[in-house]
Amino acid sequence: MDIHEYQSKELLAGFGVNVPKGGLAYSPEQAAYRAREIGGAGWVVKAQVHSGGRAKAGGIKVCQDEESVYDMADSLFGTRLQTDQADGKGKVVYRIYVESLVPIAQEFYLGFVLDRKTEQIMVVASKAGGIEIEDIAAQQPESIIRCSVEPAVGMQAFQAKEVAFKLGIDPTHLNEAVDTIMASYRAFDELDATMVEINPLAVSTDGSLYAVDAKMTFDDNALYRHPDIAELRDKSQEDSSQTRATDRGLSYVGYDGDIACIVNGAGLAMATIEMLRHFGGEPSCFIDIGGGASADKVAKAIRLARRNTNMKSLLINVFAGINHCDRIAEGIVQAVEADELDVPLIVRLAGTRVAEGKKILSKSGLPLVRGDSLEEVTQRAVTAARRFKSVKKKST
Amino acid sequence: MDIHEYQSKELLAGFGVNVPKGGLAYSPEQAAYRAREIGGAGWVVKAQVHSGGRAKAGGIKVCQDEESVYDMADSLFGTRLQTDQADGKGKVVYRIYVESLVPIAQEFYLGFVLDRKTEQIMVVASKAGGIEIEDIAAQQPESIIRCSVEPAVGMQAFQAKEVAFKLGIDPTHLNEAVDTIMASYRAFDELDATMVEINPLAVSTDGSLYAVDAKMTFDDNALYRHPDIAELRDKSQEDSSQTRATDRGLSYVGYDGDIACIVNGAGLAMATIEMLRHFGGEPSCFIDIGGGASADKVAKAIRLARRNTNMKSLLINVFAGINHCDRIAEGIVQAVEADELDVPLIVRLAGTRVAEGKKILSKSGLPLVRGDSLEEVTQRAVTAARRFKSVKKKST
Amino acid sequence: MSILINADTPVLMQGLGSRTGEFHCKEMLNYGTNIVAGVSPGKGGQSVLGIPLFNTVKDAVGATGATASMITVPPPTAADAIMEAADSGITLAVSVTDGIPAQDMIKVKRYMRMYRSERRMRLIGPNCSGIINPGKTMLGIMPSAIYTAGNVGIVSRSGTLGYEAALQIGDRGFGVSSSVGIGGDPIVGSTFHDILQLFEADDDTHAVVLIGEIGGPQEADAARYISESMSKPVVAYVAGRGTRRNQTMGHAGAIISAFGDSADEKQQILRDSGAFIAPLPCDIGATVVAALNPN
Amino acid sequence: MSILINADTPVLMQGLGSRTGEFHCKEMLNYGTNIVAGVSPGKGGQSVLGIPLFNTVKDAVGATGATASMITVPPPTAADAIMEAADSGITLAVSVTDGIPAQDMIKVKRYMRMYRSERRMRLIGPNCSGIINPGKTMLGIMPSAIYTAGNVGIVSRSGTLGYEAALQIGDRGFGVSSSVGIGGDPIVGSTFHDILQLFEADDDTHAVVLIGEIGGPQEADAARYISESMSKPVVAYVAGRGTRRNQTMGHAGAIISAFGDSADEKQQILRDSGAFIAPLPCDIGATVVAALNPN
Repeated sequence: MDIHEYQSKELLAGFGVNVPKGGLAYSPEQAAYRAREIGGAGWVVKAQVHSGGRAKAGGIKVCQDEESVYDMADSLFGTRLQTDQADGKGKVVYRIYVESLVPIAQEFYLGFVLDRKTEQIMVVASKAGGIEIEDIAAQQPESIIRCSVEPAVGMQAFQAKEVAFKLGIDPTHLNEAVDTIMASYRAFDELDATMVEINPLAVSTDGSLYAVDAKMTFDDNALYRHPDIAELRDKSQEDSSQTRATDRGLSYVGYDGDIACIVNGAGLAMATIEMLRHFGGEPSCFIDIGGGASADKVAKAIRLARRNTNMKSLLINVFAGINHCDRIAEGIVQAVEADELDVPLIVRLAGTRVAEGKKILSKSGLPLVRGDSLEEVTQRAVTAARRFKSVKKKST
Repeated sequence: MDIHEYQSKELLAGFGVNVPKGGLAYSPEQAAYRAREIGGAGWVVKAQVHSGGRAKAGGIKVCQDEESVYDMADSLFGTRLQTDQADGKGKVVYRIYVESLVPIAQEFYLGFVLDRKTEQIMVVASKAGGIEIEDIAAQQPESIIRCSVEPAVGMQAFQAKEVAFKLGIDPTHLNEAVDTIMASYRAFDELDATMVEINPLAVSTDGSLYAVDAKMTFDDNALYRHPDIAELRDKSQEDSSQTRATDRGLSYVGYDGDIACIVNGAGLAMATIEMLRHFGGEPSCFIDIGGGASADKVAKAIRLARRNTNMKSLLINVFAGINHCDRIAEGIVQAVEADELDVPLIVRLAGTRVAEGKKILSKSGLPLVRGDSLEEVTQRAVTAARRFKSVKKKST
Repeated sequence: MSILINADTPVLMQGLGSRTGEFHCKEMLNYGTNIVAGVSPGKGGQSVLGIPLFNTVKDAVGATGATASMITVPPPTAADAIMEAADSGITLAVSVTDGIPAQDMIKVKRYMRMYRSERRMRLIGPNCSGIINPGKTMLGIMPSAIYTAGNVGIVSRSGTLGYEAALQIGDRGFGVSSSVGIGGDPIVGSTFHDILQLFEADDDTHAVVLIGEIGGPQEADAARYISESMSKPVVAYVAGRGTRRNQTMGHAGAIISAFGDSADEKQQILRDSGAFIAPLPCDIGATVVAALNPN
Repeated sequence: MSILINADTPVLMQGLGSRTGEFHCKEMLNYGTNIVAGVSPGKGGQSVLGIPLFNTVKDAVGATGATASMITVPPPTAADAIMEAADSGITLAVSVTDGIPAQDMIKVKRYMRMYRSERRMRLIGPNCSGIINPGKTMLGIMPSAIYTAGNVGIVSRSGTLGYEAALQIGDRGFGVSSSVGIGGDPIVGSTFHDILQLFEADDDTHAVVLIGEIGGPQEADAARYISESMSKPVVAYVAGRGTRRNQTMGHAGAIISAFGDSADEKQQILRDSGAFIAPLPCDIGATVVAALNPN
């Protein structure tokens, strides 16, 4: 789960990371008020969206007076920020963070991720702070400092010290830097984060160390033990179909094509996409019903898929292990009988209780295309979508 | 460092251990008031002293009305409680804990210590709760359950569950028992304890689990990171010479004999005691000046030794490594010149700067017996004490 | 033979006290798995489906001699259940639970390493479909009916793609020696490398199907083993080609990390190791046939 | 030879930036120890007593090739300093610091075990007097003048009793090959057992003096090794006879635990192992003479 910059900073500050003074605003008036409250001679107005690359997309601006804070906030609220990292639609700005401007003398990158090779926590740092880690990796790979931390013993002060010295941090800031690195590690560890990124970590011209931007993501599986963090979920930053999916225990990924797909399992989802593309098709969405789905859940997945108005065919491809094909079939019948489909429906059932499932589908008399292999159904889904498109075009 | 029962309970309660309702009192009036405050129909009045075996020594009493709470408290305040475990002088009662009486259905022993063999935390438990673990070990060794916890991963719920099942705790209390065991482990771990003991851990007749008595001791070396625990030190429970020693960076152990000893290092202290006893002597105290002692600290050690009025001879036995014999000698001269000794002084200096040290002693002209070997000086200290005693006897 | 478990292996189930546990137990019993005990704290002395329940794994192992465990407890207690098995003399555990926090699994792996290698438990999963040795036994949650006995080993991170492979192999008249789902989580107990070693040593396995995914170092590690030590043909398919960067595909294991381990790269690494590549997921069966009949 | 360190071993000092560090450095330099570097974070580039200072142990090792470290930093940072040495290619470290929390040392030992045995650092101490190889080199804080070179090895938990042993051996015309103070804390890096193994393999050592104490399992462990594997005579003295139960003697290591490991018991176990027992602390020298001249 992603959270906003201001939330990440608040969490990190709780562990002892030094962050600039700032305040959240839901309106331009509040933004201007925040600037006054914070004081000083300069502020940064920052769109709070769940995406990196906000500066390039115009979501971050330095302002020298309250009026420009107001104007900047006014121009941002409600817009869709089209960052490199967001998908095509961008992210709508509902919250703005106004922050004291830190005059920066030196910028660093500092990040923490799980290294799946060693199963340790990898600390990544670079002198080339302020730009994306991918760009650092592409442009100045030699500047990247890596330090592997064994979670069973935790990060040691000497490791933080080594990172700080390699970054070339001045000895006068050594203790601050060590404290910041150790605190960020503790935040990663204690909050079940999957990523902590401070970029830039900056030394200000008056010689203090600040987390000028910060980003945290969390292990969804561990949210049950961090209810305070689970509460930070901001549904306004999600695709609304994704939100609905999550709320129904489904997993949803949106695409730009026209074939809606309902599958079970991430592996089968990936394989199905690949097959669709192989046959020249493109999905509109993927909905994963997971394991042990009820008929009701399947029906919900179908209703969710239909929200996408681009859909030209609906493919249901379930290889049941702990799922039961009869329940899947019941769900299909339930959803389609309640609300007739106007696009072709292609169904493949395999695995547990497949005979029972097929019988239910046959008995229902629903108009649907069936297939027994992955190849068959994906090809048929692509063909059906193409045909439906041309029929529609003719009819209009 | 030891703390009182009520303090241990407060700490353990902070980790989630269930303790009976109670309140501290410094006077009989306050004790009676506490009983009223707590309410109910029965209370336990408990002398708060740093020693086990309080019940046998009359320090714990069940009272059925406020008047007997008052009377019991009145009879305890200011007395010296002579427990099995305290040294000869007993411990003075300055604080009394009044606690709600828990009607006990079942009692268990639960303890946590560092196992030096495996360097893991050993959980020790027994169905034979309510008596000392030494007595359990002697009388019902087969009842003792051991569970070793690897500190790098911490105690796991399944381990606590195994202990609970082995104790025969009823499944209805399983979760409570697991929580109590896990909480006590966390307290041990997070507070740098060297011992946590809940005895008895009791199931009350109304079916709740309570830590009816609790005891914690802490790693002195780690107190610097637990200032809140360091503050719990109760000097009234220490030998006053020991308190003075600690406050001066010295280590003090009191004995019942008449030869005061100043040494450096625990090993040399033990060897010196053994030699004194071998020659028929008995120490009055041992003061360890540690490493790198200043002349001033040595002088303080001598003044501390002289507080013991039983002293018949004073032995200074220093084998200097990081100590300097010249500083030791200066300290001796400083202390004895300021305040003449009326008992024989026996000095052995060896190791770093021994020549310089001996020169200072010679030049001082102080009346002292010298020796170069451990054997010589201990024998001379014993002889001198014996002679001093007989001279004194004659002169009186 | 076949790998990891045979028809006689005495199996216990942690979590048999629950509905899910009971369901899987029934499926496995129907397939012939030798389930001798269940563990359900507080229900010791009771029984489910005729299987006696115990309070702790140690009690169950002591009373029944179980050596393998099927663990179906929910995420918050799953890590503890795995560690309990590891501490109680179980030599093989399958954890099917989906949704165990990554840090719990890191702890579990550290915990298991405390034991000397000769008494260290082997863990399959979590978030996996388990093990099936067709016609013999099953310690898993797969649709057993699709498996026919034969000489092709299957090892897959994805459960469903493992089934897909078994179906395609069966459709072409071949069968499966053992199929192992190792699970899709970032931290798993056993890797491709571990299972390939077992297949290499198993006389009943003549070829192996490996089904990889984007993300993680496992496929590269497997490729090294294949090129250095495998004498048997390996057929490989890697799922997730064309997946958007930083886009989870339903489970945390399928994230393309910042340091580049895409499906295309993995496919190339496996090809270089000498594996037969199934270019599309529907090609697995045909590639197996080609690998077994090189000319 | 002699054990652990020789005159050429390049030594660095962690904590050389402090007064204590400088004092010990001077003593060791005077004795001939080959000190090549100091570590003092933030003072990299400066020097003390002509010894260059570095910010990190890795920097110092990289620039000077140091393989041993003398660690004299205060208790709150001592554990970190030991782990830094272990991570930086140091093969032998001596920690003299008194007052390190027991849990810190537990963590240090877990940390050191993460490295493969061939690159795992050996730690002597903490709270120990270190190592002296008379006439050659010293990595410790002992009064070097009392040591004469010879063929008796000394290993002691107590610092002062190690000196006492050296003095008594010298007084009887014998000398010391190596003397090692392993420290009095409950958790130490190297045990009697570890050092006895080194003495057993050292040609220059003909007999070993072992000075134990009440508390802890080390003496029993040593006794097992002596009876099973030592060919050289061992002279043993155990301090703390007649000590009151649960009475600390100035450091945490000297507590008689609830499970009975008194000095008398230890003396008996060592006697049973075949060691020559010095009944009193003043008998160590005479017992060495007897052990070396059995008839």
